[in-house]
This record gives sequence, structure tokens and C-alpha cells, in this order.
Amino acid sequence: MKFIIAVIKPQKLDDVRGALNGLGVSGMTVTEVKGYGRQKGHKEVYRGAEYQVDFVPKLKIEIAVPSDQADAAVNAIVGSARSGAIGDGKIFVLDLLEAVRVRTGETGVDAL
Amino acid sequence: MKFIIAVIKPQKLDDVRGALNGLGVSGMTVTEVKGYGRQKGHKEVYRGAEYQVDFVPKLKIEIAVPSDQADAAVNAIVGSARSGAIGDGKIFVLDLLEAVRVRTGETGVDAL
Amino acid sequence: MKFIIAVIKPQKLDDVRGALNGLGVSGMTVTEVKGYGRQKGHKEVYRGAEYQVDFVPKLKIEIAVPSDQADAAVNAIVGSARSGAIGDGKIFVLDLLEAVRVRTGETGVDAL
Amino acid sequence: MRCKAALGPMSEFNRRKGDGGGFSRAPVAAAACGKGEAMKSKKTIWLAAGLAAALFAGTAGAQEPTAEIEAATQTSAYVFNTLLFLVSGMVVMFMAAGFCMLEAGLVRAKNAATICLKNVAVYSVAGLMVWLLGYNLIYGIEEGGFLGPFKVWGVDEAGSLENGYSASSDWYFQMVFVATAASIVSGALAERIKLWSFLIFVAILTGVIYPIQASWEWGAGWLDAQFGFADFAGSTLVHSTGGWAALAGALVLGPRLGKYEGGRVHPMPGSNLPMAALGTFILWLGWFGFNGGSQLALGTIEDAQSVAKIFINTNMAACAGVVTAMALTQIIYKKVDLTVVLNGAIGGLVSITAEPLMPMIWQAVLIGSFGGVIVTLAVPVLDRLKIDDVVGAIPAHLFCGIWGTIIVPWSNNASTAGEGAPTLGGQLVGILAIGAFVFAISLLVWLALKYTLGIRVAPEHEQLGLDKVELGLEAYPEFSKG
Amino acid sequence: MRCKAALGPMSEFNRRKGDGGGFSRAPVAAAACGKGEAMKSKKTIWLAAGLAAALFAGTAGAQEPTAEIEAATQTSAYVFNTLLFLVSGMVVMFMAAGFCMLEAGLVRAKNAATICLKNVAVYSVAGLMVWLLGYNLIYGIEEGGFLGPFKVWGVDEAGSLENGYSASSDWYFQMVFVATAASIVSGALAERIKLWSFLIFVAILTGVIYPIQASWEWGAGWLDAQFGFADFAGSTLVHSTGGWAALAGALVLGPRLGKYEGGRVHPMPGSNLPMAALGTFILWLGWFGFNGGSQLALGTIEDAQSVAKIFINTNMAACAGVVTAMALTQIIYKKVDLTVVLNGAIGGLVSITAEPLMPMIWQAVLIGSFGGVIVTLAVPVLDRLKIDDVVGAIPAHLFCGIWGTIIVPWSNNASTAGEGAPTLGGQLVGILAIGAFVFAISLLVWLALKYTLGIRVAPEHEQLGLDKVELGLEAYPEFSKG
Amino acid sequence: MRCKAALGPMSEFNRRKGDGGGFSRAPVAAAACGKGEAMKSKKTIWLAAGLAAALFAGTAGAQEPTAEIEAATQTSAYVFNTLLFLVSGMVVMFMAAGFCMLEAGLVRAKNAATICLKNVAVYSVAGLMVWLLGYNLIYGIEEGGFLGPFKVWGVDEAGSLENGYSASSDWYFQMVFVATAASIVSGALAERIKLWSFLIFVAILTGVIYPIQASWEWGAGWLDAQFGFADFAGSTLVHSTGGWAALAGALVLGPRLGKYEGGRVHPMPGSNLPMAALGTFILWLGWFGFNGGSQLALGTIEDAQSVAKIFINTNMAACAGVVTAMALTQIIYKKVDLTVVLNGAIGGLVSITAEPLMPMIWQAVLIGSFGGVIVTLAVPVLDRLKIDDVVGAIPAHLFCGIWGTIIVPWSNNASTAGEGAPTLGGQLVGILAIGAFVFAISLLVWLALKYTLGIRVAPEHEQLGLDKVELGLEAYPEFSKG
Ligand SMILES: Nc1ncnc2c1ncn2[C@@H]1O[C@H](COP(=O)(O)OP(=O)(O)O)[C@@H](O)[C@H]1O
Ligand SMILES: Nc1ncnc2c1ncn2[C@@H]1O[C@H](COP(=O)(O)OP(=O)(O)O)[C@@H](O)[C@H]1O
Ligand SMILES: Nc1ncnc2c1ncn2[C@@H]1O[C@H](COP(=O)(O)OP(=O)(O)O)[C@@H](O)[C@H]1O
Repeated sequence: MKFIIAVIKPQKLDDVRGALNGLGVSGMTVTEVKGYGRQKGHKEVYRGAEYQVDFVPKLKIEIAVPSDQADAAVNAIVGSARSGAIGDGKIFVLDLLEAVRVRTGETGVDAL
Repeated sequence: MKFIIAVIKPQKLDDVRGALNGLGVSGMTVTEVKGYGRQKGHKEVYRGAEYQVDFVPKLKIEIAVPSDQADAAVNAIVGSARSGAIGDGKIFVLDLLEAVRVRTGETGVDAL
Repeated sequence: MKFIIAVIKPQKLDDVRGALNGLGVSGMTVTEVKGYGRQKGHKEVYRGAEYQVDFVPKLKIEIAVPSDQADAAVNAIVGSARSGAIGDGKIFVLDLLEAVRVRTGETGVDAL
Repeated sequence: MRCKAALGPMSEFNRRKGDGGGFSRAPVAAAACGKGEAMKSKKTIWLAAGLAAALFAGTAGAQEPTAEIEAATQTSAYVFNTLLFLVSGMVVMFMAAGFCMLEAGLVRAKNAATICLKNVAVYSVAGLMVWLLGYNLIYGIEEGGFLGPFKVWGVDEAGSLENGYSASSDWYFQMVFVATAASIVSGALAERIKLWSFLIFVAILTGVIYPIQASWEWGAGWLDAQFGFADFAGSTLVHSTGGWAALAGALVLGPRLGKYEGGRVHPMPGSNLPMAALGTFILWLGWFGFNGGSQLALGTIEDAQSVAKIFINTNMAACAGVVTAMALTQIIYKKVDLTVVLNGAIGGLVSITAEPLMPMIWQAVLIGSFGGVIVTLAVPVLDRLKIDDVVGAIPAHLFCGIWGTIIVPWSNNASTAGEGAPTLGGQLVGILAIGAFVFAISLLVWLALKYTLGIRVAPEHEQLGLDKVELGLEAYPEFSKG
Repeated sequence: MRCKAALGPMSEFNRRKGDGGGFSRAPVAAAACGKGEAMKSKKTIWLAAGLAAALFAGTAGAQEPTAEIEAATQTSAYVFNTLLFLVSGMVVMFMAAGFCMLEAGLVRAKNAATICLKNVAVYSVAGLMVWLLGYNLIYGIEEGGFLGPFKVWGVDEAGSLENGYSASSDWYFQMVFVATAASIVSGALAERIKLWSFLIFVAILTGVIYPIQASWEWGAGWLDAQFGFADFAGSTLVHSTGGWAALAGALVLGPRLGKYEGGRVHPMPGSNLPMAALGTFILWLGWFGFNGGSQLALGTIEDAQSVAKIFINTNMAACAGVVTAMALTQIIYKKVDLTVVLNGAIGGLVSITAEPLMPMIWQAVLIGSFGGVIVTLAVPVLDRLKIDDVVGAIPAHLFCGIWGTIIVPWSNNASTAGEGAPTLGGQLVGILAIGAFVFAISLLVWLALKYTLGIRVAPEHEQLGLDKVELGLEAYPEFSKG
Repeated sequence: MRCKAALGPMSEFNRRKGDGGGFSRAPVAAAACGKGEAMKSKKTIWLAAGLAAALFAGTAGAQEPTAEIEAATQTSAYVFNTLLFLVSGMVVMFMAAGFCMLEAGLVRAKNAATICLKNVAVYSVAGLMVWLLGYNLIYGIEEGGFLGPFKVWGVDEAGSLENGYSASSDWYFQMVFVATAASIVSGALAERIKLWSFLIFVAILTGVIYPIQASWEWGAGWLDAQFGFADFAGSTLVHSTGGWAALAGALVLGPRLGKYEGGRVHPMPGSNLPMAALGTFILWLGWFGFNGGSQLALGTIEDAQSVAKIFINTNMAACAGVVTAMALTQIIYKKVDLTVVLNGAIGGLVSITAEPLMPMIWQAVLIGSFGGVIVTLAVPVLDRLKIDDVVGAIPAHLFCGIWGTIIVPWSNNASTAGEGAPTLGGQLVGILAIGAFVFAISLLVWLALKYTLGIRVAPEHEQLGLDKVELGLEAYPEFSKG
């Protein structure tokens, strides 16, 4: 199984969820994060003082999927999260050794 | 070593912490997250308009443990986080290559 | 590639970012978390009742780096995040199978 | 009472006319009772003052003739009248804070700082425009006229002795009313409108649109002179006016991004409801000054009794609006909706504003209660019409304003107030005339702004939130948004 | 002063009696000084008014007889008295916002919207119930009686000339007091009580329980007639009454889930302390109207001086409560606890409310300071007793209310106020009688509700928070909770 | 008007002098008009009262002699004057809540509870100190003197009949002014100062520093007697005084950690801007009492007209300050800065405070507008000087206070007010004398505190936030910080 971590623009969440649902990805966990990358934030002025906003608000999505679904999931995210503008985000794929559903104790792919 | 990611119901945090302490798990990192899964959220009415709340508030717990402790930790979480109701959450186990304690620079199991 | 998860003290964020920039680490994702470890929180009194604050606010930093950069990155974090006091935090290194830049679709090291 | 009511529109006229209220009431009253020969010499006015006070007092409750009661001295009456304007004006001014809190609480966090800025700016612009144009447009008009002079106002206490109150205190009181009307607009159009275009509209609304329609009635223009239209404290002149301007704006501006996406309503919950509750309480407080101060005089026993009765009716209408909205939302949605209940309080208040003096308590309760019904039912209807009113300003201020104005003759009519009293016909004329005028002009102004400066921020900016885009800051920078 | 105080309970009676205050005071005073033959004819009353004013004035400070000072005209005095009710009533009404903010700030975020709804509802229900039942229960009672008539109130200014103020203004002023008592309950029982059961209790409290006990004293019932019980503005009649009702509710309802789990106290910190601070300031502001308006008259120099002195004593007691709570929490806990300091301000205010007129400043300071002590020490004691009072309403309103009532004779006694002045005995009778009555009836009502509709939400609902469960929304939907 | 203004400094003196205002004005005025033979017997004073009222009234607007207008009775005038103090005092008291909200909104969340505590404490300490020391220091001073007696104040209405108002009401009104000055300091020094050291300073400021400088002018000390310095409601005496004390504190205390790190300014955005907006509205409301009440009398037609005019000028100056700050920030920074706009409102208010009565509206607008300019430009300048003023108190209160005081002679000068009117020279003397005194003493006190108790929390504590360190709690414990 794979554990996919995607950092996306907040306003893209619904599209991404929709795309993943299409693949039958049954669940996900979403976290608010602040991102830093090529998109270097921007300058603001507060009470006459200019300052740099380094971090940009992003959403981090975590999805555990069966290995064979991983590529499809990644593509679905890329497709739905892209705006073409800098700061669209990144997807990271990690190996997932085990998954357990707390309610039933099911493990492995059944737990997803 | 293993890196355990568990998504649980917020009100279960104390029980889970207790259970893990019992095992001598020395630390954990907790994040507020919003979850989406079988538990499909619920309908609400706001100013006369019905709408779907897709995401349910959850807590994500991350614990790094020595490999031999992993199963015990997973079981402890399952035991303490279960309410039997849908939405109890999931546990994901990843492989942990290295751990470092910032304060001392200790690495590996000693760092946990 | 490696996926580095570091839990640090909030006030150390700028130093850490500076140190990593020095290494040419191009991006990172930051999450507010609550931590629990050796640093056992502290006692507070509210309206005459004493209580234990178990969790300490921390920041979690996630960085994806090419494998050869991993050690340097870890050392940079250790160097910049250390205050010597308990609660300085931990660094966890996981294996990263794949990375994708949403905007361009680039994969692997190019995506970082 | 009879005596005063016998004046019909005339008394209405006095109610808000710059030179109405205070002493001048006395001769007018006396005249009306004494079959109308005008009294000119100041001397006789003074006499009449005492006399009329006695007459009024004599009519309060059932008691033996009390002509023997000494009136307030002329100075005391003058100070009482002035004090009523100042104290009432202060709490009405504070309504600006009420609108600010209500609106800041009902918008999303990313637009909360901008709506606060707008509320501060609206109050400030209104003050300046009423000085530069508004006041003389309202009260400089000749009787029965259509349009007053365009003329900067300046402090001038000449004639203030005849009026029986300080001209400055009256200006202050009228000014805060204009600000109120403008505040109504900001809430309805929140979260998507361009700051400066909005402020230009507010300048026109407070400097020209509001004053012209107000002059027709409170300035003793044609509406007052010919139709005996009655709007004691401004259900139509203030609240509906604000509501019509907001409606025109909402139509031209369009709904917030995604609000009606896919044909369904997507609620965008208010970000800080305790703040919205505070705003409602502040508005409620201000309304005592809004309606009570509109008695325009406090120098006689009769006026004091009237102001006190107005306080009660105002309060009871709001209470009824709240309880009604609670019950209705519980029944319809199985849950009480706090935001609708807050609208219900305001709906009750607006409903009683056209006539807070004449109704008996149970009538005030029913009038306010129906205001609560209107708000509860109208909010979703607007959504169905895809009219996006962020804070429910249109149901509460426009619809309830109409309702309150229509129902005036129920308590204030020929049988309770003698001939010359307001009629349903006259009320409808006023509602339609003012509604048509304000809506039409507002629509034109909004369209003109739309095709020149533009009134709507870019979609990506709307997504980011106006605070970041227009102000470059956040209302709550440290609280991470869920 | 002497002269007036000589009236002892009688003056007390006038203090709050519907037909007290204003002009009627004058003859009473005159009578008392002139060994009591009643004066009936209005004429003489008018004369007496001037005379008494002179007498009063003559006693203020040490100066040559000032009988020559012209009294206010009858109309002016009438307007002054009415104005005092209206302006004071407005700020007391605003206390509803103060309670709302204080309570919303001290509950957890998941219950903040619900507590706001409750506060809006409480004020509304109180207004309606005082109209339907309350007012006539309080003031319709015959002297020395136990129970007034069950009768809807209606505006009636007959007799208002004898009273010297508008009956409507008095109704408004009395109504907001009832609302205050009810607001006290909502805070103590927050975060776990069912909305509608709570509101039913509030209706009974404001329509029946409060009015009956108030009638005993302010209605000139048995307590006033036989025991010379003195409670100037309501330490016992308003604040303890609210406190007793809250205590009964807290006992029947039980503590919040987990509050006393494992025999230890688990604090549940307030979610928005700046909002709680705002609430305290609003309450403080309202208290000037609460105590100052309870002088019930402003038509004479002596009354004006009394109201002004009341403002000072009220303020100083609160200042002392704050400073004392700060010092105590610093000493005991090594840290100043803001929430206890806010309670300290209220504790000081409640403590001075039973007698804000007679104490010298240093006495007011000590009275308020001890209120701060009570609050600081009582909050943890309640926790030890496992009585879960979310906002500290019971220490501040009940305990300090008792303290304030007991200490009245320190400043208002035979030596300072002549025979007929309040006595410790009389004060205790009042405290016990009212306490027993309010607590007992409240307990019965709470139990009845518990075993019928139920008063407590389901545990899982309590965990979720009342906002989601009872309102289907969140107070701060966008701020992620830590 | 002329007549009164002819009194020049004398009238100033009456403006704030404990025994000024009210009746005493009449003889003074009469005297001044009648070339100054003092009138002692009360009888003549009464006569003069009526006469003067007539004269005043006669000068308001252009109308035939109105000597025939009946004055208020002595009692009515007394009650009017007292009522002005009480009602104005109430809204000024509420300014404490305004400062609390403004400051809580502009600090970071981790210090919000502490700043609220400080604001509650500041108001409380001020009340106690004005009682223990302050009031008699201000008003016990002999004419032309430098230092008044150190003496606890007690209620004493002797002489209150000559003054024409209740001494207690005056004390209350003066007390809330002192609290205002102290509130200014808390904002500037927020987020880093030790709680108890701060409170000790506040005790000295409100008990000694403020009273001494105030006595020089409002106490009729040397500044008033010799230089005809004019400061109607306290641009210098209240606002600059608070500002100087804050500046001295900011210099000794140093900037917040990291504020100027690396030679660059690192903004620390306010955590709750809607709360800051609320605070500004509350301050604006309070300012009507602040300036209007400083007329000190409401018993004559002329006084009523003056208070009303003051309301208008006060409001227009604030409106202008807001609009100016909006325009300037838009032009300079391409974005409107809400926090600067809020400062702009206060800057406008402070600017008009030294002379809110004499300017014509357009003058008030310009005076306030320039206040907005000052604030907008001064905020970044202070940063460049590395003076860390968290809420912008120094630009708004100190700089605008100086501006407002300097500009007094523009509207209040020999040509508008006859000889004896304020002069630029006299104004500068007052500004410098008070500035030097307050700044010097404050500096000494701050330094003394620094080298004894210490005034600054430890760096790690500052990083953690004062709420956790000094109060052991959080202002918003549930909202996770971003
Ligand atoms: N090396 C990295 N490790 C972890 N997160 C990263 C890394 N690089 C980028 N991110 C996350 O992805 C987001 C988008 O990256 P950015 O470089 O700004 O845009 P783009 O990917 O379009 O170039 C960043 O805000 C950050 O949250
Ligand atoms: N495939 C997944 N990947 C990541 N997180 C998941 C996944 N499925 C579920 N979760 C997390 O687990 C939580 C509980 O899952 P859910 O399906 O609702 O309940 P249950 O596990 O009892 O069927 C979800 O809210 C979500 O946060
Ligand atoms: N086993 C663990 N798994 C996950 N996170 C941990 C673990 N141990 C510690 N942490 C995180 O590291 C932080 C610091 O650890 P702590 O033991 O308190 O300090 P130190 O590392 O200096 O001994 C904790 O607050 C927690 O967030």
C-alpha cells in the first residue's frame, strides 16, 4: 500500500476530493499547513512597515491507497489540483507497511 | 523503527495517551485534522439552507516506536480508540529509517 | 529521496528555515502540532483549580530532499533547532518513493 | 392626545421637521384645538407653551383637569428637548458599532477586517455628506416641495428659540439616522464589493438619495403635505431606504462566488457569532434612542409619557421578534438558528419603528412578532431567488420596514387619532414612492459604478478574501482557519 | 437627609414602589417631618414639593437656610424623574449584552453560540413575562400583603401626576431588573442544559418567582411593612434571587462531564477572555443605571446629589473588588487570574447594591473589597463541593448579594438615619425569607422539568457541544480548535 | 458668546474648576459684561442666573432681545448640570472598555488577556487614587499655585448650591478623565512590561503626576492664571499627558523582542481587528461625553447650544480623521490600513478636544483631518526611531494632543472671543510646561522601577506571551495559533 501526501491550494480541496472519489478512494485526512517553496510568499505593509510573508496557507491531504491505485490517485490529484500558477503544490508518495481500521480491527487493504 | 500515524476521534485522545504510556511509549505528536471516510459527515441547516458537512474533526497522532514495540502500540491504540461507531479512525504504519533527538543529537532508538 | 519530519519549538522556525535555505532546500511544509514527550508540560491554576497541561505547542516541519542531502538537512535542523533545553524536539527520516510537482508534473528529484 | 393627533399629517410634519417639536408644538396644538388661528408673536407662544402643556397633561390618564400643573420654564423645556436629541443621538451613533459587530460576525473571517473598515468609513462619510448636502436637502425644502436646496449646512441657532431646541442637537440626531441607513447596505453587499466603489455609493446615498426622499416626508415635502403619510421614526424613510439601496446593489453585484453553485445554496457560516450577538444587543440599545428620540420633544409631561411608551413598544416588538424567530426556526428546521433569531430581533425593531407610540403593548407584540415571521421566511426565499444578502439586511430592514409602515393605521387611524390620521392608502403611496425612487436611483448609480470603476473584486481576490487584497492584512492573523 | 431617613422602611418602600419616588416623596417627607398627617389634595402636594425640595436642599452640606431656592416646576420634576428611569433603564438593558459577552467568553467555544442565544432569549422572555404577569404581581400587591394579582399590565398614566413620573418609564426600569436576575442563571448552568427547558424555567422565574419575592419588599408587601428590610437596588431581590435560582439549577443539573472526574477538578478554560472583559465593563457601566436609577427620582437637588453619590460608591466598590481579587489571586496562586478579577468587579458591584447611598466612600471601598474576597475564596470552594458554576455567578451574585444586604445597617442605621432604619435582624429575615422561597420554588421547578422534559443534553451531545447539537452551527466555525 | 469669551482664561478656569460651571457662571458672566464687580450674596446670584441666561440666549443667532425668556429654576439648572456630569461621565467611563478592546485587538493573542487585565486594573487604580490623592491635588490648589494639598477626598455638597451642580457628580466626571489618561499608557507598553511595575506607575500617574499638571490649569493654578492657556477638554492635560508618560515608558522599556531585529521593522499584526474596531467605536461614543460634558453646564439655553455644537465638532473631526487616514494609506501604501484608520479616528478626536466649541464645522473638519495626517505619518516614523508603540498611542494621543492645543487660537482668539482669549504663546507655554513635567517625572519613575523591581519580563517569557507567564492562562486557549 502507499501513503500519499499532497500539499495543495486550499481552494482546490473540493475538486481533489471529487477526483479521488471518482477513483473510489474511500477516505482522506486533511490538515491545514503553511507552505514554503518556489512561491516565496509576498510583501505586505502593516502600519507603514513592509514585511515578507514567507509562508502561504496550504492544505495537506493524506490518503492511504492500495499500491495499484497509487498512480491513478497521484494523477487524479495532479489533474484536479493544478491551476498552472506557481504554488500548486507537491505530491509525495511513501510506502505504507500496514493499515488498521480501528472500529473493526481489519488490516491491510481491507482497512482502507 | 516504525512511524505510526493514527487518526482518532478527538475525545479519545486521553485514553489513547494513557494506553501508550502504559507501554512506555515516551512521546507523541498530535495534530488537528479533518477527516473524510465512511463516516460521511452530516447535513446541517444554516439560515434555511441545508448543506452537507463532509469533513469530521479528528486528531492525528504520530508516534515513532522501536519496531518491536509497533504491534503493541497499534493494539493499544485500537483498544483505546475504539467506540464501535463509524468514524473511529485508522492507523497507518510506516517504516522509519532514522530518528534524532535534537537536544542531544542521539539517534536511532535512543532518540525515541 | 527522503522525507524528513522534524518537530521543533515554535520560536525556532526562522532559524531552521534559514539553515535549510543555506543548504539549498527549496521548500518545506509547516504544521502546528501539540507535542508530548520528556517535556511533560506543566501545572497551571485556573480559577483556583490546579491542572496539568500535558501538551506543549510545537511546529512540525516536513521536507522532502534528495537522499544525498538528507544528512546535511538533518544536521542543519539539529544545529538550528537546538536550545539545549528539554523539549527541543525530534527529527524523523522516512523513505520517499516518489515526488511530483503538481504545476508541471515533474517527478522525482526535479520535483523537489 | 386627541388634540395632538387631530393635527394628523401636521403633527407628523412636526415630528421630524427641523423646526418642529419643542415649543412650536404648543401653539400648533393649541391652534388645532382652538380651531387653528396661527399664533405668531413669541409672547403668545410662551403662553401657549404653558397652556398646551397643561392641556396635554390633562389628557394623560383619567384625572381631574390639571391645568393647574406648572409647565417647565421655557429654558427647561428647551434643555429637555435638546437633551433628548443628544442622548438619543449618542445611542443611535453607537448603532454604527452594532452594525459593525453584527456584520463582522456574520461574514467569513477573511473579510471581517474589511467589513469593519467599511462600517467605520460609512459612518464617517455619512457625517460629512449630511453636513455638505444632506441636511439642507431634507429640511431646506419648501412645504409640499419635491427637492430642497443643495447647500452646505452650518450651525445657526437663529429660530432655535421658537423651535424650542438647539438646531445643532437636531442636526446631530438627523445625521446619525442617515448613517444608519447606509450601514444597512454594507452588510448585504459584504465579501465581494470593491471598497472605494462602495464608498462612492455611500456618499451618494447619504448626501443625495436619502435626503431627497426624507425631505418629502420629514422635510414636509409633497408626500407629507398631500398624503398624510406617517413614518414616525423611519421604517420606510431609514430602513427600507437602506434596504432598497442594498437590494439594488445585490442585484447588480451578484452573489458571492460559489454561493449558489450547481443550483444549490452553499451556506457560508458567519465566522464569529458571539460578535454578531453583541452587535444585535447594541442595535437594540440604540433603537431606544432611534424611536424614543423621534418624539422630538421632552419638555412636557405628555412628551415624557410618549417617550416612555415608545421605549416599551420598541422593546416588546423586539422581544416578540426574537421569540417568534426562535419558535419558527425550531419548528421548521428542528433547530434554533441563532443568526435568524438575531435577524428576528432587528425585524421586530424595524417593524415597530413606523409607529412606536400609538400601539397598545399587545399590538406592538404582534407587530414585532410578525416581523420575526417575515425575517424567518424571507431569508431562504432570497436565497432561492439567488439574491445573496450576507447578513439578512433586506428581510430585516426592507421587508419589515414595509410591513411596519403598512400596519401604522391599525393603531394610528381616524378612530384612535381623529380625522387627518394616516390611512392605508397614504401609507402605500409613501412606500411605493420612496421605494421606486430609492431603488431606481440606486440601481442607476450601481450600474454606473459597475461600468466605470467596477464594483466587484476579481474572483481570485474574492477567494483570497478582501482583507488580504484590499487591506493587506488579516482580521485574525493568528487563528488558523479550519 | 435625617428627615428623609426618618421614614425608615417607608422611604425604602417609596424607593421601589410603583407609586413611590418623584413628587409623592415630598409630602411623605414633609409629613414625616411634620409628624405624619397625610396630605391628600394635589394642591398641597405641589406646595409640599417645593417646600420639601427646599428642606432637602437645606440639609445638603452646611449652609444657611436655602428655603429660598426655587424648586423645579412640577413638569420639570416629572420629566427629570422620567428621564432618570429611561436613561438608567437603557444602560441596565445593555447589561444583557454584558452578561452575554461575559458568559460567551467564559464558556468553551463549542457552546458559545448557544449561550449567546440564551442571553438574547432570556432578555426577550423576561420582557414578555413582566408584561403578562410580573409587574402587577410586584406592584399590584396590597401593602403588607403576600401575593399580588395575576394580571396583564397595560400602559396607564392615571395617577402618574401624583407619582411625579411616567408609569411607562417605571415599568421599563423595573422590567430590565427582572431580565438581569434571569441572566445570572444562564451563566451558571451553561454548556450542559437543554435550551427549551432552560427557557421554561426563565419564564417562570421572571413571570412568577422574582415578582412574588420582589412584591414583598418593593411592592410594599409584608417584608417591607413588618421588618423594615432594606435593599436599595437589589443585592438580595435581584442578584441573590438570580443566584439562588442558579444554585438550585446547578444542584439538579449536575456538573459538566469530566469537570470533577477522578475526584479532581478539571478546569475548562474560557474560550475568549477579551470578550469576558468586555462583558464585565458593560455590566459595570450598566450598574450606574442599576443603582443610580434606583434612587427613583431626580427632580430635587437632594435627589441629584444622591444619584451622584450612588455613582461614586458604586464605582469605588467595584474598583476595590478588582484590586482585592488581583492581590489575593497573586498571593494565593502566585499569578493573577483574570477571570477571578472580573468576578471581583461584579462581586464588588453586587455588594454595594443593597445600599449604595448611605456609605461614605471608605465604607463603600471596604464593602466592595470584601466582595472581592468572597468571590476569590468562594470559587474554589464551590468546586470542592462539586457545584459546577461555569462563570462564577453564584459567588458573585448570591454570596456577595447576601453580604451586601447584611452590611446595610453598618451605614444605614438608627444613628445615621434615625429610628425606623434597617436592622441586622430585619436584614436577616429578608435574606432568609427570600432565599428560602426562591431556592425552594426553583428547586421544585427544576425537578419538575428534569422528570418531564429533561434538563440535560445527552453526554455525547455535551461532548460535541451545544452549538452543533441545539443550533446546528458553530460560534467560530473557521477557527480550528486546539 | 462674546460676553462669555471675554472672560478668556477666567472662563477656561470655570470650565474645569471644581467650583466652576453652573450658576457661578452667571454672575461671572454678568460681572464680566458689567465690568467685573464681584457678586457675593446668593440672592443676586439667582437673579444674575436668569439675567445671564437671557443674555446668553439673546446672543444665540440673530433675534430680538429675548430677556423675556424664563430661565430654568435654580433646582432645574442644578439638576441639568449634575445630569450632564453623570451621563457624560458614564460614557467616558465606558471608554475604559474602548481602550481595552482596541488594545486587546492590536496585541498578539498571547498577550491579549494580560492587556485586558491591565485595562480593568488601570480603571480601578485610577478611581482609588483620584479619591485618595488626585482630586484634592487638582482642585484644592489655590489660584495661581503650583501644588495642591495631599488630602483624601470625601463627599461634601457644601457650596454645591453656589456651584450649581452636585460636587459628587463633578468628582465622578473628573475621575473618569484621569482613568482615560492612564489607559493610554497601557497600550503603548503592551506585550513586554511587568504587570505590577506597570500598575505602580499607573498609581503614581493617576494619583500625583496627572493631578499636579491638571491643577495648574483646570485647578486654576499658575498656568491658567498667568498664561491664559486654554485646553477645553484635555488634548494636553489628558491625552498628551498620557502620551508623554507612554513615551517615557517606551524609551525606558525598549521595543518588543525582534521588533527591530536586523535593522528592519518586523510588524506584529494585531490578533483581533474587529475587536479593535469595536474599541474605536466605543471611544468615539465616549468622546461625546468627554468633550460635551466638559462644557460643565447644561442649565441655560446657551449651554445646551454649546454642548450640541461640541457634539457636532467632535464628530466631524473624527469623521475627517478617518477619511484622511483612509485616503493617505491608500495613496502611500496602495492599500487602506484598517489599524491606521482606527488611529485616525482617535487622532481626529484628540485634535478637536482642546477646543471643540469655538470652531466652525469646516474648521473642525480640517483640525481632525490633520490629526489623521499626523497619525498616518507618525506611526512609521516612531518605528524608524525604534520606539515601539504597540497600538499607536503616542501619535494619536501625544502628537495630536499637541496639534489640537496649538490650533486653539485659530478659532478661539481675540477677534472671535475678545481680549483675554488664548494665544499661541500661551498655548506653547502650556504644552511645554506640562510636557516637560510629565515626561521628566515619568522618566524618573520608570527608571526607578527599572532598577528596583524591574519593568521588563524575561525574554523567554516575552516569547511565551504574558498571558501564560503572568496570568497562567490564554486569552483564546482553543484557537490554534498560526
Ligand atoms: N521540498 C519540499 N518539502 C516539503 N514540502 C514542499 C517542498 N517543496 C514544496 N513544498 C510544499 O509545496 C508547496 C508548493 O511548492 P512551490 O514550490 O511553492 O510551488 P511549485 O511546486 O508550483 O513550484 C509549498 O508551499 C510547500 O508547502
Ligand atoms: N484512505 C484513507 N486515507 C487516509 N485517511 C483515511 C482514509 N480512510 C479514512 N481515513 C481517516 O480515518 C477517519 C475515519 O474513517 P471512516 O471511514 O470515517 O471510519 P471507519 O474507519 O470507522 O470506517 C476518516 O475521518 C479519515 O480521517
Ligand atoms: N516517540 C515520539 N513520536 C513522535 N513524536 C515525538 C516522540 N517523542 C517526542 N516527540 C515529539 O518531540 C517533542 C519533544 O520531545 P521531548 O521528549 O519533549 O523533548 P526532548 O526530545 O528534548 O527529550 C515532543 O513534544 C513531541 O512532539
